[in-house]
Amino acid sequence: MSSKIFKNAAEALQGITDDMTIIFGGFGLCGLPENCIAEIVKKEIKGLTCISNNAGVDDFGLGLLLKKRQIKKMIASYVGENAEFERQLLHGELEVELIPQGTLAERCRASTAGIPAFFTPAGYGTEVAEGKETREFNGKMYLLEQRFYADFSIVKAWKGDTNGNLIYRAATRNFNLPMAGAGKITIAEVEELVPAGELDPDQIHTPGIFVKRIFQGEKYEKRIEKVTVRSRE
Amino acid sequence: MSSKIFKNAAEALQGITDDMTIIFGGFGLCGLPENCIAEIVKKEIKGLTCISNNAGVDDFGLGLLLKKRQIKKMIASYVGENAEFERQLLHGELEVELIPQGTLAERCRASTAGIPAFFTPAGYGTEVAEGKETREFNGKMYLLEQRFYADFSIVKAWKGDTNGNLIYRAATRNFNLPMAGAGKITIAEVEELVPAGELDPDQIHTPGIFVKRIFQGEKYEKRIEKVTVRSRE
Amino acid sequence: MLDKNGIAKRISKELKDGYYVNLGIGIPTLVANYVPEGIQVTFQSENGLLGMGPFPFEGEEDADVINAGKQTVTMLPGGVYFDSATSFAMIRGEHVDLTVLGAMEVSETGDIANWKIPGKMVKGMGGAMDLVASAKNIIVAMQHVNKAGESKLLPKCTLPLTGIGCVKKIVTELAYLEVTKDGFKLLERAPGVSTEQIKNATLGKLIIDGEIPEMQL
Amino acid sequence: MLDKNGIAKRISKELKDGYYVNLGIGIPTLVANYVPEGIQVTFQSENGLLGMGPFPFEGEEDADVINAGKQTVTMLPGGVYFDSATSFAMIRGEHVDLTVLGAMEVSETGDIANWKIPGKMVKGMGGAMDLVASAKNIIVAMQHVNKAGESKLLPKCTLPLTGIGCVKKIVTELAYLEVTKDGFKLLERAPGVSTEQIKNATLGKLIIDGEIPEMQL
Repeated sequence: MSSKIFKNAAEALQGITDDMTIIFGGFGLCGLPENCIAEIVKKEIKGLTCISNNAGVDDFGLGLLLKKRQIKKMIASYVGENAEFERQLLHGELEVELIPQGTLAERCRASTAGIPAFFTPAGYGTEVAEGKETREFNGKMYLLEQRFYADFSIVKAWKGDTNGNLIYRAATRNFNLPMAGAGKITIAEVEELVPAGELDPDQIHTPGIFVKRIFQGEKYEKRIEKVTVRSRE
Repeated sequence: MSSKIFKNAAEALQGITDDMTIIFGGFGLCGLPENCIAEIVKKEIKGLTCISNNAGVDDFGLGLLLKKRQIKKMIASYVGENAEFERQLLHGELEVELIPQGTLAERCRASTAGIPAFFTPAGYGTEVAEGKETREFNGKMYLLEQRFYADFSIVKAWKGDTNGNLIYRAATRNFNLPMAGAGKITIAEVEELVPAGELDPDQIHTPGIFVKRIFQGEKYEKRIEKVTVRSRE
Repeated sequence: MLDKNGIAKRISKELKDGYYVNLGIGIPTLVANYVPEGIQVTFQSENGLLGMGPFPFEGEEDADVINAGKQTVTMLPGGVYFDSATSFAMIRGEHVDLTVLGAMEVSETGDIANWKIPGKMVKGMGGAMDLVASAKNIIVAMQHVNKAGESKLLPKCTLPLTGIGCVKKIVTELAYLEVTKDGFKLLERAPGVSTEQIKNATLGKLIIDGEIPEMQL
Repeated sequence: MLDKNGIAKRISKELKDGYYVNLGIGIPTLVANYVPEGIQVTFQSENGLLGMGPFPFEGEEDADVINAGKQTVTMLPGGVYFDSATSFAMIRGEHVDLTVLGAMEVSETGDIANWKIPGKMVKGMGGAMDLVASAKNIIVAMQHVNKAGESKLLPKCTLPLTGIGCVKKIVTELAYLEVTKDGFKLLERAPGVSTEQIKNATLGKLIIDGEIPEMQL
């Protein structure tokens, strides 16, 4: 019987080669597919076009790929907090395409849903609209934005089952949900992999049909970018 | 303090008047806002444009509004199983616009999400595409479809909380989810209304921001359209 | 000649391990009864179910658990419920591997008509237009000729279209055919049916290339 | 003259019972500390939280619970998590009642520039372009003049735009202003600030209509 279950990141990433386009889930360092990123560093895959909301920090997230010069082009909405990114960009070693965050999320969702293009108001009247078709609907101006065509999507969930069904925890759902299904092949890494039937069918966030490969990550560091706390009085 | 909680359907439907456009959740007779439909019959609101996947059966669902001639125009994907519907249509007493089911779902979702228009392949080369803009993306042909502008959305959920958060049960999620937020005002009727904080924030299907009014339905008949069973051997 | 169950059985041989499948109303629904042993197939219903099981036992029917044909059904372990927009994201996004549906007419270029007969009450296309516009792999299950004895495999459809150039395979009571760029290619004859019978029942261009084997069911 | 907390406090008076509010990074975040008593306001964070609460107590921070500024936060009872596509459905669909954000420049026609300074490292617009293109009600919280002493309320923005014709109100350390079709309309003076001071600090068209009241905080 066919199976979606893979032993680890190394096996799940089979077929990812140089110069591919890969979509990565997560927001900041929250809900990152840590094990896949570490494995891509190890595999030394180069020339990648990465689609992700952020580019990580210097020593975590996609920052690890940047450090090893594995990324050719970064498509993101916000790339601050990363000195190496800035260095490569200013030296012309890295291409960058910045996209409004909602447009990025919707373009991923459109890729998953087979919608080739849609109109959105974000960026109208700004440089984001340059070269794009604009149109008025009901008295407001919009731009036409298109879906992505990526080779792989890599997402991270809290729990997954052997059918590929996923449940996210708290704010880790972020881009992982619209990105699950957005690439030709979607790989999900999960903190806990359970047998099909253990998850409540009403509580699954990503139906397994969107996920082609799944594995339980070896460990999760879950680094926090900005610890902000209040003191107990 | 402002409150989204209403006592019953009669109060929650305040402001619905003749000739409005109303979106109704449900698929067939599954997940129907039964109490609101009954109340609209009682209020004798007329000239309605109804957007719903189906038109009910003769004596349940939107069929109840049809019987009282309260519907001027029906926008749906499938309107079989309803003799009164057929009669009114053949006698020119009812306008009907038939839309592919996925296009209907996506137009509702677009209305909720502030997307004025999107391209979809459904109906290309058929009469559904007549008068619509078509365009090729990546070697395939698509049509441009637009969002709705409706006065009210009326949806039904299993549980809701006082913040308007909703959880659907089983296959009742159907059109209720993309329709929640699609009208100017969304009314949700629920089988059980609980205080805010009782629902797990990871398990809510419709965030309360999409729901302006909520009430606990008096009773639910939950009629089954086609009982199909197997015998125990 | 095949009966309805025979048609479903022949189609079931096209199921592959790991497939996600959407079955239309009528003969297509019967395909679920013939999933070959040793493979796992997951059935999608466009009203929001993945992992649909058989009808419930008497007395266990649940109004909240129906399929796209509005029949009470059950869910298998590992199944999942979702909303209609997500459901058609699966369909439109080509995540469903195979769609099986009925038809009133199919043209030799793969056009399909199955939703409307002019002059008759129109019930609506439901999810059919999305399914045929999106599926990578569409098999039509239907009778070869209509009640008036006229071929349903035509050079061009005469009824309003559901979709164009989309049908890949057809299984009828007489034959298993593939839609190619040159027309209907006869792949298999139903048990006891001659090539001649199929030729007589097919109005669209029929390609008969060498000896045509009889179906093995 | 107002300090950062004073600006936040003035903005908080614009909150209405039942509002869903998105607060940008910086001064806007402080608005959450001054919600008037007796009203309920729900804070949205565009990475997928509705019903955001204060920072966690020391030792209770959770890597899975952050806001759009990547800070650890908490959720209030009745809150809900969701994905980024749904989050921007809320924003784009105009379900969020009020957006408060910072700016580098605002023009007298309501254009805003707050994401890019040519020649400097560009960090990206994040969710700002979606927020300003979609919100019904946008209040900008910023200093009236930049570090070089130049007015940030201009006839026309000089920096790359984030959105056009979208800013409704502005609160600075000097004043509370409304963007009207005729220009910046001075509504209130900050405590101890004269109309003359505001006039001198505003390069765009300033409308002073009668006696301008001093803010009540």
